[in-house]
Amino acid sequence: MNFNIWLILAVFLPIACGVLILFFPGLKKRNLLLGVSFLSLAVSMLCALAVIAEGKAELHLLQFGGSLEVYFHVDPLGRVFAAVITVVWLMADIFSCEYMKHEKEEKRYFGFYVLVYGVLMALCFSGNLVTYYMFYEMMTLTTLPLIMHNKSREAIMAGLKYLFYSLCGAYLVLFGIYFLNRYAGTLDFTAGGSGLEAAGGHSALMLVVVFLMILGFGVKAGMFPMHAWLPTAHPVAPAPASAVLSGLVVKMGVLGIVRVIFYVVGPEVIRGTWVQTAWLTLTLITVFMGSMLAYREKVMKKRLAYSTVSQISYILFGLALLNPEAMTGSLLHVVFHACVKSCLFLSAGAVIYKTGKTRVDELTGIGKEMPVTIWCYTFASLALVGIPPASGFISKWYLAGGSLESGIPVFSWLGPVVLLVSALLTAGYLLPITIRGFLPGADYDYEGLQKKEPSGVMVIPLLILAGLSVLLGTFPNPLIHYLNEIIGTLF
Amino acid sequence: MAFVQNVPFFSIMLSMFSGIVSSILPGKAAKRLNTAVILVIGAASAWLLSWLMRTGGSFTFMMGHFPAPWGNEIRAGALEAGMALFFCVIMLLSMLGGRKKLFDEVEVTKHNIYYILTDLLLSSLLALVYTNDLFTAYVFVEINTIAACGLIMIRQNGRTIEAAVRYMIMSLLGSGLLLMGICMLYDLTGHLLMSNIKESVAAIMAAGTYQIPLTITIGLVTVGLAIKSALFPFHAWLPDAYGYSTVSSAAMLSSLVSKGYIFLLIKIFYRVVGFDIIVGSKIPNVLFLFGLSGMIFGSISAIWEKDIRRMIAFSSVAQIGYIYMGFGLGTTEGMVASIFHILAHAATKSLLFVSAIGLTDVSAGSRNFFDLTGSAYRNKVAGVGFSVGAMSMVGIPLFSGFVSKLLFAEAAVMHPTHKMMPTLIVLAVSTILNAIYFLKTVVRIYVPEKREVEAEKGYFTMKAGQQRLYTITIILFILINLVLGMMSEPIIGTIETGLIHFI
Amino acid sequence: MFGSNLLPNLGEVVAMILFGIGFANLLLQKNLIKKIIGLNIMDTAVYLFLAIKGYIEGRSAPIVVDGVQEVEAYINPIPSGLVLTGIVVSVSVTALMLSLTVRLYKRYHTLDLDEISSRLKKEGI
Amino acid sequence: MSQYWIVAAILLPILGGALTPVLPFRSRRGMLIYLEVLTIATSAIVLTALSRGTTETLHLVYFVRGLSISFRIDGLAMLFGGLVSILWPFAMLYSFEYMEHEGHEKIFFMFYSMTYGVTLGVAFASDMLSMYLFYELLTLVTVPLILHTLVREAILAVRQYLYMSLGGAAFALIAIVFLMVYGDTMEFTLGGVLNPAVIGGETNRLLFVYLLAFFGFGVKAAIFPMSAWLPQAGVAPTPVTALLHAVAVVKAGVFAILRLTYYSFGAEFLKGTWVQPIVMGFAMFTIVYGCSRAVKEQHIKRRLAYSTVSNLSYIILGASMMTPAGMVGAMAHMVCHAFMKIGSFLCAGAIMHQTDKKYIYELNGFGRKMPVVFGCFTVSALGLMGVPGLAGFISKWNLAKAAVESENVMAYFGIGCLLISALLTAIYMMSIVIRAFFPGRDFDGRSTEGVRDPGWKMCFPLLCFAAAVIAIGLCSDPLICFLQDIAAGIY
Repeated sequence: MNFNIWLILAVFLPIACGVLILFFPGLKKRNLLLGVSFLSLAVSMLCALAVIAEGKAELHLLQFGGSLEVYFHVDPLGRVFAAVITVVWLMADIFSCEYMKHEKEEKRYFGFYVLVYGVLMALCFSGNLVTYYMFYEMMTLTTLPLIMHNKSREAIMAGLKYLFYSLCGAYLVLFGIYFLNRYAGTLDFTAGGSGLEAAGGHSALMLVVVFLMILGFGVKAGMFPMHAWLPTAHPVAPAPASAVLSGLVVKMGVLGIVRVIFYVVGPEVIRGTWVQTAWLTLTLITVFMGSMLAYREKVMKKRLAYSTVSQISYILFGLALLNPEAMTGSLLHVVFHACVKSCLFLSAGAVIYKTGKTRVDELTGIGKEMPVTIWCYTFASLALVGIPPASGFISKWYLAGGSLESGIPVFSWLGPVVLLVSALLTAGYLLPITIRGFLPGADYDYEGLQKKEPSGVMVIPLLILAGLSVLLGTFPNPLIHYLNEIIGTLF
Repeated sequence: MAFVQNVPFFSIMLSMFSGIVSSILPGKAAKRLNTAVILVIGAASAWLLSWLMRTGGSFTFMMGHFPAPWGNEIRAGALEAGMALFFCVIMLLSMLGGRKKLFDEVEVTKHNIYYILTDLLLSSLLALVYTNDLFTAYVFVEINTIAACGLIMIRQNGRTIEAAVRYMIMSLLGSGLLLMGICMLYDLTGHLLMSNIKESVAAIMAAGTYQIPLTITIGLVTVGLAIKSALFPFHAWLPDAYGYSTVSSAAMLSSLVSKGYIFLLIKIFYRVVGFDIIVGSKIPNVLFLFGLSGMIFGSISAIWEKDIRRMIAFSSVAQIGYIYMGFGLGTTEGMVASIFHILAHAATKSLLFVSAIGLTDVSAGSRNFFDLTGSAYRNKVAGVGFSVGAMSMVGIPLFSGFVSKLLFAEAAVMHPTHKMMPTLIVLAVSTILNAIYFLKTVVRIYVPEKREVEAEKGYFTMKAGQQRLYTITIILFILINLVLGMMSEPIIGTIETGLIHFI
Repeated sequence: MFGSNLLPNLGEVVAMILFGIGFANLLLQKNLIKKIIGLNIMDTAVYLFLAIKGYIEGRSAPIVVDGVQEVEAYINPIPSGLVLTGIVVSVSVTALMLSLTVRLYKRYHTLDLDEISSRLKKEGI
Repeated sequence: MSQYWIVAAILLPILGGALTPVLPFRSRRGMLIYLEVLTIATSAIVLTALSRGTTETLHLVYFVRGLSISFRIDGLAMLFGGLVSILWPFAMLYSFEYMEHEGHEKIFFMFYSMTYGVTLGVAFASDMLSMYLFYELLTLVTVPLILHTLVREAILAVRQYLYMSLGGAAFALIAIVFLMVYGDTMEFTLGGVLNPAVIGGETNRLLFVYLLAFFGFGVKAAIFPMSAWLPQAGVAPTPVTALLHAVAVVKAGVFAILRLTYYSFGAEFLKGTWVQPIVMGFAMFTIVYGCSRAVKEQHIKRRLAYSTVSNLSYIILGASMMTPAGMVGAMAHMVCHAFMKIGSFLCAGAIMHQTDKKYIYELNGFGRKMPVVFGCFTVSALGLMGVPGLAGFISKWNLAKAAVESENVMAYFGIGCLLISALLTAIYMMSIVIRAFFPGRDFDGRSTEGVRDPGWKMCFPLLCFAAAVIAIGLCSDPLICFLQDIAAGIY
């Protein structure tokens, strides 16, 4: 087995550092803490980048019993996810250096923050389902402290809710893994799936199993029947945490589904079966319902969380269509949504950090007070709504196109409709903040207004993320090409 | 004819005469005589048993000069000899164990009477075991009854006398039925000697005449003996009789008297009527039902009982149920199991009675279940004895009760018909019930009582040194239990050979 | 044919009826004395039964008066022997019962057994 | 030769224990040393005997019907005996510190070490009757241990335990007799001893008898209708609860069921008959029932006891699949659960010993004060939840694998039950952990003043067990292979 040091470091260095930060009694002084955490994060990110750059690498780490094995394997898809994560994670970390001032127990926060990065890397690079599941569980457990960070009662309750929902999902997945272990050729991820030859007469059973797994990962991705935890859990976390949570962590559910459907089971197995239909239905319901709830929500972070619910289901919808174009859309949306949503959350965080205002209707004239922030916010939301040339447009275009050409009855036209409606809703729930922010109306007292622009440490990440969310939409071709290569191997 | 063949006759006579002699002896001498006699007879029966095992088979002993059809006979086989030996051992131990209590409870003038009664009891038991003549059996049944009645009422307070009266009434009903049955048998067959009766009964069966009278006769005899040995529905007299008489009496009554009747019943089954005919007449099924219900109801009433002596008494109702259930199976295995249970139960039950008395003594004489708290610490020997007895009753391996339970179960499993499952289930259930009331008591006596309570209630502690005789008795009892439990193979062998020679 | 068997066995029938009466008395009567009487009736019934069994029409008791004659002259002696033994037994038993009764009566001034036991319960011995 | 060693190992603790109250120890310390040496010596003997395992049978005493008390070392015996002999010295060490203030030490330790011998007897008994003998003895020997505190509920608990246990044994006896009559031999032989020639048309009756015996032994294994005694018995001192009611006694019940199923009646005879669904159904119900009761329970030890109830039924579920794989799964969970549950119980004991707190809601914020204890507790909790990389995952994996391979639809639902109970496990275990580490904002430190970790005598076993849980989780191959050999009848 070729022993790839970078891979090891990328995964285990952050974990080790995180544990050290947690248990090392020193690090009393804030700057020292920030320094250490940032340094360790940076180093591990370099390793990760090295891996990403190198491209192909695999590593059989250890065999813990029977067919159970921790096995890492870097493939293009993993690279994409890893890259996105790395970037956003870095931004959020910089942001939190400032933001976390007004939270307590930063030691724990940063410790886990670094730790989770390692876990996510492991998820991106994991080469078989067992490894994926292992780190998936670990992710659930390690993100928990981030959610429960301020120990308010609701935070703890939200944390428990998160825990139990995610475990519920994880166990559904595990249920599936048990069966795939028997009937699938192998649990290793092979592009296009190894098929279910062994399944023989158990196709009905297999369908149930696959559906359960979709549901299971769907929990993390906030898909309809099991989405309730997301709007509760994400907002209570500190803003940077909720940014990465709803920008990246939820994507791990998506990644899981992709891995199962396109890398183990193979899309052909469920194409045209009731599983696909059910899945599509669920995603569409989620898309619509998520936007509706977001529209009706008054607390800003909650509103963003609901929007996450619906946006992730865009991605899932694209996957469920099981055709290349739609899938391109989905993967694009993965990338874009990561940048956009984290940007939105961060700006919301900035607002809270400066003004302490959480409800939307308090934000009249906020644009006057902190223009840069709100401009970033505006660009990001435009991207999310899908105004060309901002990024969201591209992905939605592919999604719509894919669904139209997929030729699945009803859904082929119902899909785009729903997408459009929810895009309108998105505009409806995001833009008012900008508008009211910059145009507070006549009765706003301009005397009382003072500038509350946050310091550069907070602004720069915002700018970068906002910029990314626009630019990626303007020059998407390299990304699209790369994704097309990946997808080419899957169908 | 070998000299050893005189043993049965002489042992009967010896005990009877010792009884007569004791009437003019003072208490102590009577006591010594009684002990000696029991020892001698026990030794003799052991000798006889060994001889019989060596030579195999059995022999009949003609009394007087009249040959078989007219004269009176004694018959001895391995089973009889073994039974006699066992009865002697148990009786000896019960006497020893209860001796101290006897001195406390019975006034001095009555002591020699007590020993007279014991001797008579022994002789009648031996006669029941050995006799080959039905009417003799009847006479000795009556003697047995009278002696038992005396043993019950020797401790003269209202309770015991009342108990004695109840006992008398029930057993007189029983013996009345028995007598009637015997007379009808005589009427049917014209014989009184078991072997002859058997022949002519076989003839009758072959001829196919007198079916109903025969069944009625068997029924009369069986019911009569069942009443006397306190089979379930006829057990009303038992708790008082066992519960209030002095401990030796209780031990002997529960482990010897009733067993004597049961043994007589077995003899009648095998040697008088013939086992196949018995099974043919549906009598065993009735016994089976009564046995099963006895196993359950005896235990249940024991659970409700708050008086420890009465509790043990009720438990022997349940155990007798076991025995009759074995009869009721109507197979040789069942019979073997029953006979083994006769031994096991006798050993265990007398142990329980004797140790229970030790426990009640140190609890200011109170027999109430709740006053026994911690008594096992006040009288360790009794505590151990009681625990062993309880475990054996519950059927923990290594103790006698387990083996008999195993045998019963095996007999049931080997049983061809539908009796299998009910038996097994009832066995298990009754085990649970036994566990409930016995182990409840064991736990209770091992939960220490507070010092001040003990002081105020006037409890005291009894060291093993202060009660040597008692201690030795208990130890011997326990040993018997263990022997029955762990080396049961030869004993069962003896029983089986004995049953074979019975026919 | 029922009736036909009835008449020749009249004695046995009577014995049985008596036995039943005695049994019932011994079992059911409250009064101890009556119980004892019942007991005696029961025993007597049995003796009657035995006597009838032993009796042979037109023969004399097996007591030698004028020289031993051939067997046909005598009735069957064994039942008579049994009756004698039985009488002895029943006498002794009756005596015992009576003595017990006397004792109980001295203590409790009643012959009702249930009454006595209820009092014992009160005494709580 | 080595079976004589086994006899020695059985007798040594029994006699040595019986001597404890008699021997004139100069100090408590002396007694403790004596006991520990005794225990370790026994374990050493056992392990050496196992290492040069022979399969000859040693007949000790013959009693009725040619039945004998006899011992043999076969696979299952090696497993159970080895397990017990590894755990006992640690628990003994732990109890030294725990029992300091409980009083009646001599009596306690006397019976505690006697139990060791008796348990070994159960393990190494080579036929049904010998096992029955030691099984009964086990019941009796453990009574004083439960009774130890002599409070009223202890007495009630003991009564319930006695009645149920002995009653169950009584039903099991029926099966023993049937085996006497219908089997070739009483000796345990993998694949069953029943003689088809003798059985003839009696199959159904035998099956019924199996059911009786199953529930008879099921009393100690705490199958649903007979599980009530286990939580009641929690009044005993913690070392007893931990070792006996998590390992020795209850595992003896499971062990007996395995013996009954695989070594006496034979899996082939039972597989696919009408008893299998019944047995499996009861196991499944118990799994869920135990967990849900545990969730409702507020008393720490009782909660753990209920969790034991459900975990025991995992094992029985494995056994009830009537396949070698199922047996492997069952045995695997036997081992893993032993370590995890004894670990968590000892932690609970340590908590109660240090803080006198008995209820979950009193545990706020102890995590910081007693890091070692709660660290170990967390490990075993995660293990019980079945987080990958810990022991629990391995056993569940094997169970589920067996279930899938058995291709028995009911077993599929069995997997479902496993996962549901895993979720519930998460609920009732994690709620403790989170309480301890995240006391909530309104928590004031006064209630945890002066609380700290116990001494080494207590901490050492905890750490060892936690380490064992992790070790098994990370490298289970040797164990699983060993178990597979057992199931294949190689030992």
